[in-house]
Amino acid sequence: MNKITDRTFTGEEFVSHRDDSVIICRCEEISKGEIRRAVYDGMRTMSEVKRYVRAGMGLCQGQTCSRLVKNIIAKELGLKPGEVEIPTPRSPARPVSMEIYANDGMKK
Amino acid sequence: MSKPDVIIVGGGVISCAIAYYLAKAKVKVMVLEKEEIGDGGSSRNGGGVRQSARDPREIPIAMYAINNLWPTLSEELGVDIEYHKKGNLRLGKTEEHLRVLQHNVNLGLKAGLELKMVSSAEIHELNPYVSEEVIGASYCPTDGHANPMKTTLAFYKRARELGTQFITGETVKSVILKKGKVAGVKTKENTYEAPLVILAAGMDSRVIANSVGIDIPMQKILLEALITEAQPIMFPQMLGTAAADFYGHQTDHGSFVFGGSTSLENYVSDVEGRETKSITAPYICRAILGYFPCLSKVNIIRTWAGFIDESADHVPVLSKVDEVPGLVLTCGFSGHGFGISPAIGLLISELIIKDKPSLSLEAFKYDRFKPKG
Amino acid sequence: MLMKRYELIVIGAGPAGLCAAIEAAANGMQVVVYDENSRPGGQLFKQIHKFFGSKEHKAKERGFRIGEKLLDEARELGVEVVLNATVMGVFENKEITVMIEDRVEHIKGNEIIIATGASENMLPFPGWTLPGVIGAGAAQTMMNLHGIKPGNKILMVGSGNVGLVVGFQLIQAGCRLEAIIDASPRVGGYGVHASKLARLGVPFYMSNTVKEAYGEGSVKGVSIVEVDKNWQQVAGSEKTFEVDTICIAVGLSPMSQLAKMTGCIMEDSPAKGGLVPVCNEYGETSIPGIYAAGDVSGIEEASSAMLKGRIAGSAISYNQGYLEENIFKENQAKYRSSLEQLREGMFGHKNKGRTDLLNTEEGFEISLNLLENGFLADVEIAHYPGVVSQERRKQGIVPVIECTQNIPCNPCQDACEKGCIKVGQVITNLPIIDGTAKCTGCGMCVAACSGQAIFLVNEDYAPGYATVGLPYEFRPLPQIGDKGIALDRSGKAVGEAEVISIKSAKALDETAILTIKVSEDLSMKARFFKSSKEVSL
Amino acid sequence: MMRIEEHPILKSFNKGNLVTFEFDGKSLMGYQGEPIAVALKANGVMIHRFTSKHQEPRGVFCAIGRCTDCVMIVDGKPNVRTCVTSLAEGMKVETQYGLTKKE
Repeated sequence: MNKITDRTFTGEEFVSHRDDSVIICRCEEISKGEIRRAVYDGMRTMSEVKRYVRAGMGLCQGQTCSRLVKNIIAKELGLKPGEVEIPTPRSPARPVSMEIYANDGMKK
Repeated sequence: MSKPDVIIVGGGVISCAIAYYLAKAKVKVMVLEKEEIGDGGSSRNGGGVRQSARDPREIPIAMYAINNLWPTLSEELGVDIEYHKKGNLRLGKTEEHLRVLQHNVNLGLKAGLELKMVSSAEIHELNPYVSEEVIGASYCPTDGHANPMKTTLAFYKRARELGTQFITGETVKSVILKKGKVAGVKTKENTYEAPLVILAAGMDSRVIANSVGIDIPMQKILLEALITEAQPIMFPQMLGTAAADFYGHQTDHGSFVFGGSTSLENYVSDVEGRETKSITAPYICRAILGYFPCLSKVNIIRTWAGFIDESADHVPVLSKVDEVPGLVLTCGFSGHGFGISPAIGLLISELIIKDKPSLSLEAFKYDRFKPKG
Repeated sequence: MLMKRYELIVIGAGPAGLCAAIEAAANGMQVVVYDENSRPGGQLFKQIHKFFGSKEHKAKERGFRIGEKLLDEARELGVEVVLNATVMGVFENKEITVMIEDRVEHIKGNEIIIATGASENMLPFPGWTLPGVIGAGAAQTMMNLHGIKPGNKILMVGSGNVGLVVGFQLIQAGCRLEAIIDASPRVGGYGVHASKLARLGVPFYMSNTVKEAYGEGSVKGVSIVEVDKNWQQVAGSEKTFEVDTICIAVGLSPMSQLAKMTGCIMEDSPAKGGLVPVCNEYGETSIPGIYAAGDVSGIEEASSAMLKGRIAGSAISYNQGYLEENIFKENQAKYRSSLEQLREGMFGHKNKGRTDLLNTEEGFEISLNLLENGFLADVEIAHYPGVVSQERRKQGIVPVIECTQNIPCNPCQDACEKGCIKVGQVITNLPIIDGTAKCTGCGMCVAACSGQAIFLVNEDYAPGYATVGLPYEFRPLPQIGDKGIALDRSGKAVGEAEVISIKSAKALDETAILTIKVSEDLSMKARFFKSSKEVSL
Repeated sequence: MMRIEEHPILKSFNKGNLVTFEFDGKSLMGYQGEPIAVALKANGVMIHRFTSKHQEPRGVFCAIGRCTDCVMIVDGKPNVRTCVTSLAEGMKVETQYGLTKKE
């Protein structure tokens, strides 16, 4: 993990693909092209892509698209999917209302 | 690649902003980051772009950023960083709170800030969702918020496009001196040469500065934040409280980002990991619902934790180091560096290029820390 | 904060979690199991097919029954199984937070087992967000848990075991399966599962992928397209199907979010299906006292998950002082060898993902027709040891076992009291028919075969006629005397047929045995019956 | 008819009482305790919501509460996962447009 990576911009042009319009992140409606564009803009990890275009940041917290996003990033960068840094999942594992949280620790 | 003019250690919003303004001025910059871009506080903070309730020393920098940089930043960087200048409400529920707020207002006014106390009725006009329990607030109409993750990555993207060499996965261990002057840095595996090194690596800056005998009194504190599912847009202000029990805002996406502290964060058992604690999110939610009961059914979808680098006097060190020529420190932001990050980027670039930044940074010298008395 | 504490917390009441809990509780530990679902058993409760393996792996039992038994066993042993309980997070010091109804509980465990199972992989294509495109798991949930058809006309994407098994279940539920497609040139799942579908007439389109799903508001149709060796679409090769549902079954990934949340060391392992915690031989992660068992630590069949649960449960019992060392070692050896058995064969660990195998371990040629079309070609049948000579068939009823791949499974051997069927010690071996043993035609082997690959053939029935006994898991059952057509292995009508007997004894466990009378030349062709009363299957 | 009448393996499905619920103002029937999504499916409802950005229709996708595609407004509360929320008598279920009801 955290392999030393020189991210220097090579100056080459962004190339569109035929299937760029296919939605990848269903919750946030982020297309393959948007993810590819983020990678072109320098985003190289799942977290960076997520923070830049919101892929995997919606209601389901990336449960459906993570693997797809990872594969797209890997392909763009010429890496194996396993070489792409992935974000750490955070509690709550499922959506939990503020009210339920707020009551935690309040009553016996 | 030829040798850079400047090496910046750390890949957060401060580093990326400095890199951007230096690169814009045709300075050759290399950024060394141990993890990924914006992995620290830059992507973990609440997004406040405030002038109010800052230390008087910081207020001019915050005002400068808001007057001159934030409004055009999206356009300049080519990425919508979701900046909104819709005011900051600092809420109070008790007379004691109002005294705290009045004190802040007085300090702000003295620094030339547009800031006032507002009544319960005025608050509800600004934000109809606030609980009736809130009896007053301070209001700074020129404060606001932005998306910290996108801001960081936008600075990074633009700096990269302008030729900045970003290297991630490089953990800088020490600064190299040659004939008494900075000559570069050593990482775990490599050596990088440059006559000027900026340490903008949060708490790591202290350890790296130690390698050349410089120490800044600062500590790591783990703070937590959380985000909700998206809601229809309800209110535009940045929020804070006199009790300092929560802060946050609603993002363009509709989700609310809130943070808060339990007062136990100085005593975390694991000083390396950034694991959230099981008691923090409930505490923050109780605080929020105490001011915004209407949010009770809104779902939290993620919580997270991040370290702040708190300096002994809670304002950053923004300074050349006299006895180590070529070393610049930008650290100790104490949890409120994001709002001033564009200005820091610009001012540090000016400090490096012409030795005379647009605003004086004298108050942020590294050698200002003295024992009390 | 004072917290409730258990000796063992198990997260997930699927096969791995329940078995781990049973093992630990049987050794005297105080165990709680949390599951976010309203029904325990994980995927077991959606699995209505009979399992593979041998007796100790609960072979030939249906998944949901195994689930019921495990649950009963766990409850008898005093395991607290808490349902509708969502584990929100795993925190320092082996603390978890659980949401139960509208409250949050903080619980500590001396040890924690994460047994959260797997999640489905997805396949994006234009139109995949339309209502009507669903995961195969969703289809299973709808029809097998909630009794509702996911759609009427369905395309299955993916020919792995999930795609094949769910495809069959869709037909059992009364849906029409238009086709199975897969981008791979060869069927990924068990050949016997594919054959069950092929003989019903379900076409297999290998080297095909979805080009686009279309429809206003919901799926009205789909176009598929061939892909070449480099996975590029071949222009002009499109076909369209009018379907209302597209089921995606393109593999599973470990659901390892909670595991990663603990901060344990993870690895991305293509062989294990994705991101998994690095575990020792007992399933313990890099954080002492936190274990992972089942699919979350590597995708396998449910039978393997049960054993991985047992292994972790027994290791924890030993750690906590509930198990003597010698018994612990004995148990571990037993479970491990049982697990190793399941990992053998064409679909086992070492061959996972291989599509280049040409021969079985015994040296029999693997049917290319099976791999490419989902059914055995007539000319290939005679090569296999489960198929006796015509000479023997002429002498009277005999099982014909169309089992041609090394799959860990042997209930057929146990089913035959007369010793007609032999698999032997290596349970991945192909069954061999001993033609000299006397077959009584009891049909137990037919019902015991989880792959529905055993047929009772009698070429000594009546002049010009033969009978074929075949497994039948559809309702309504035909009646004796019903006339219809015989379908061959590819689902093609090959001739007339008449039902002459129907067995549906309890011991057959809902696999009815239909015996049809066909013209004698069809004895080795006819493999399914379609009543003339039926409009379509 | 989407409900399975006679299943070869599972026989029949033990369902609770038939109850009435409201879907976008229409009165529909479903079994108490079954997921809302199942009751909707039985009534031929495919579209649960329209997305915020592209206003595209969405329905059931994972059916186990993970993907959050099937969310609707239930008794006034948006973003309710209908595939894992039990149906109750008199429930008010509405198609969700973005984050809210249809404007």
